[in-house]
Amino acid sequence: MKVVYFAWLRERVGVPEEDIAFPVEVSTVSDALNHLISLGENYAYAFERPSLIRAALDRKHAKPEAPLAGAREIAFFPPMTGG
Amino acid sequence: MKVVYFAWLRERVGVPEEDIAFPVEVSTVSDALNHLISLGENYAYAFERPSLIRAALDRKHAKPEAPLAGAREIAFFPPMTGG
Amino acid sequence: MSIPIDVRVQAEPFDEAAEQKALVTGRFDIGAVVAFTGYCRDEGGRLEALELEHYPGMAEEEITRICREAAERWPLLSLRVIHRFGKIDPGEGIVLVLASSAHRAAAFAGADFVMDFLKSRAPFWKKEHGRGGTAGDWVSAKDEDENSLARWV
Amino acid sequence: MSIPIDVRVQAEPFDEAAEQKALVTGRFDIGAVVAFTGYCRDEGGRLEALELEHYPGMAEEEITRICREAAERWPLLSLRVIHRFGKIDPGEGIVLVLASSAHRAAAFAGADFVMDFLKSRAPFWKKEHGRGGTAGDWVSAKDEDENSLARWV
Repeated sequence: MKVVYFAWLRERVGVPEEDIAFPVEVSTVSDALNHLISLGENYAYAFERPSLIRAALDRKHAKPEAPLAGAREIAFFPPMTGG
Repeated sequence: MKVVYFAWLRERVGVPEEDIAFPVEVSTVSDALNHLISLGENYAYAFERPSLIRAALDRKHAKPEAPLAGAREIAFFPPMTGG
Repeated sequence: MSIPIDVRVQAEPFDEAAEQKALVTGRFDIGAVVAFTGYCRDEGGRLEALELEHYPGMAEEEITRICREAAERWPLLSLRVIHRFGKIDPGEGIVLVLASSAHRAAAFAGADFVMDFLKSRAPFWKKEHGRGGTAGDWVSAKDEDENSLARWV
Repeated sequence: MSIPIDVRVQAEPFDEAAEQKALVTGRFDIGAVVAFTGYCRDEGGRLEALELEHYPGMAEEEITRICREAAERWPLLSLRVIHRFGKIDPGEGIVLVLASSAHRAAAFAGADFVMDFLKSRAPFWKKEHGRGGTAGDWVSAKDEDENSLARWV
């Protein structure tokens, strides 16, 4: 699955995007986030405050409990500050 | 005292402005309006629905009970429709 | 606090872009500008033009009073209002209100407030000219404009 | 009813005047346009520039969804939004929202609503660049932006 990061989350993870093969038991946005944290210190640092993390599935805002099934791209980013 | 009229009130009275020497007992905006009504049919027609008449004293909105004392110009007009 | 308040009542068309540019050029504290433009509609093809009568002197003074009131209520950085009089064709601008602030909420509220009060308090009157030279009727004031003022008390 | 919704995400500066002209030219049913422009402030001289990162694709789609929602809530005639990304200097425009309607209330509400949701829902992130090349910090989201959304429920 394609995983993309933005803003300080991207800086902390160290790459703007990557392909990750999530284990079969990873079925929700929240599961994906927890799996990423297990991948290394840069991920643990990036996701250290889950309340500040927002996510999107295939370019639509997604809640932590949203299922990954069928999605091709998951994005993680901080609260938005546009406008 | 200078009296000015606007919009359909001006059209009904027949002049845009005039000088009127109000009797001494005319002391408020409401008194002035009633005095004008007594001056002729064009005035009676113009002021036939007092609830639709607005007034200003020296270019400031004035209520019916506002005293004329000290004012140099009184204006009568319909509800405003600018903007 | 006193902010720049610029009020003009004129027969000529106005240039929204030039007015907004004049408002913001050289200022780096303005974060938000709300520009309201009121246009002359043709009412489904029925109207040839609007004619606006105004009370010279009082029109400028009353709009300025409304702007001062807005500046007291919200942290605005500047206000600019242009209101036209005379004959105005469908598609042409009638009124322009510009409100600037550091943040968007005050700019929206300031422009909205000024337009609401301007509609019911500024001495302008609209007469309709129908297609084919039919005699014009004076536009009646709308209850909803008066009711709209109740939002601000 | 489907209305024209035009959303653009671009690095280039925008021209408010040209955008508003494009919105109203040839239309005689539009009585009101509210134009919101968000500018880059220098924060009292502290800022050299803002840098805006965005999520390509989702940015346009999310703003379009917000516009469609606004068009369902109010009798709007058209909506146009331009949001810039990349480096933006103090005094330059960051975002432009144009809402048109027959009457002013819908135009104000539509532009206000779109800006509110855009602030908290459109995938853009601001980084500050300080004077003298100091390393930039990411701007934190404001609670007041989230709270502002509560006005619309």
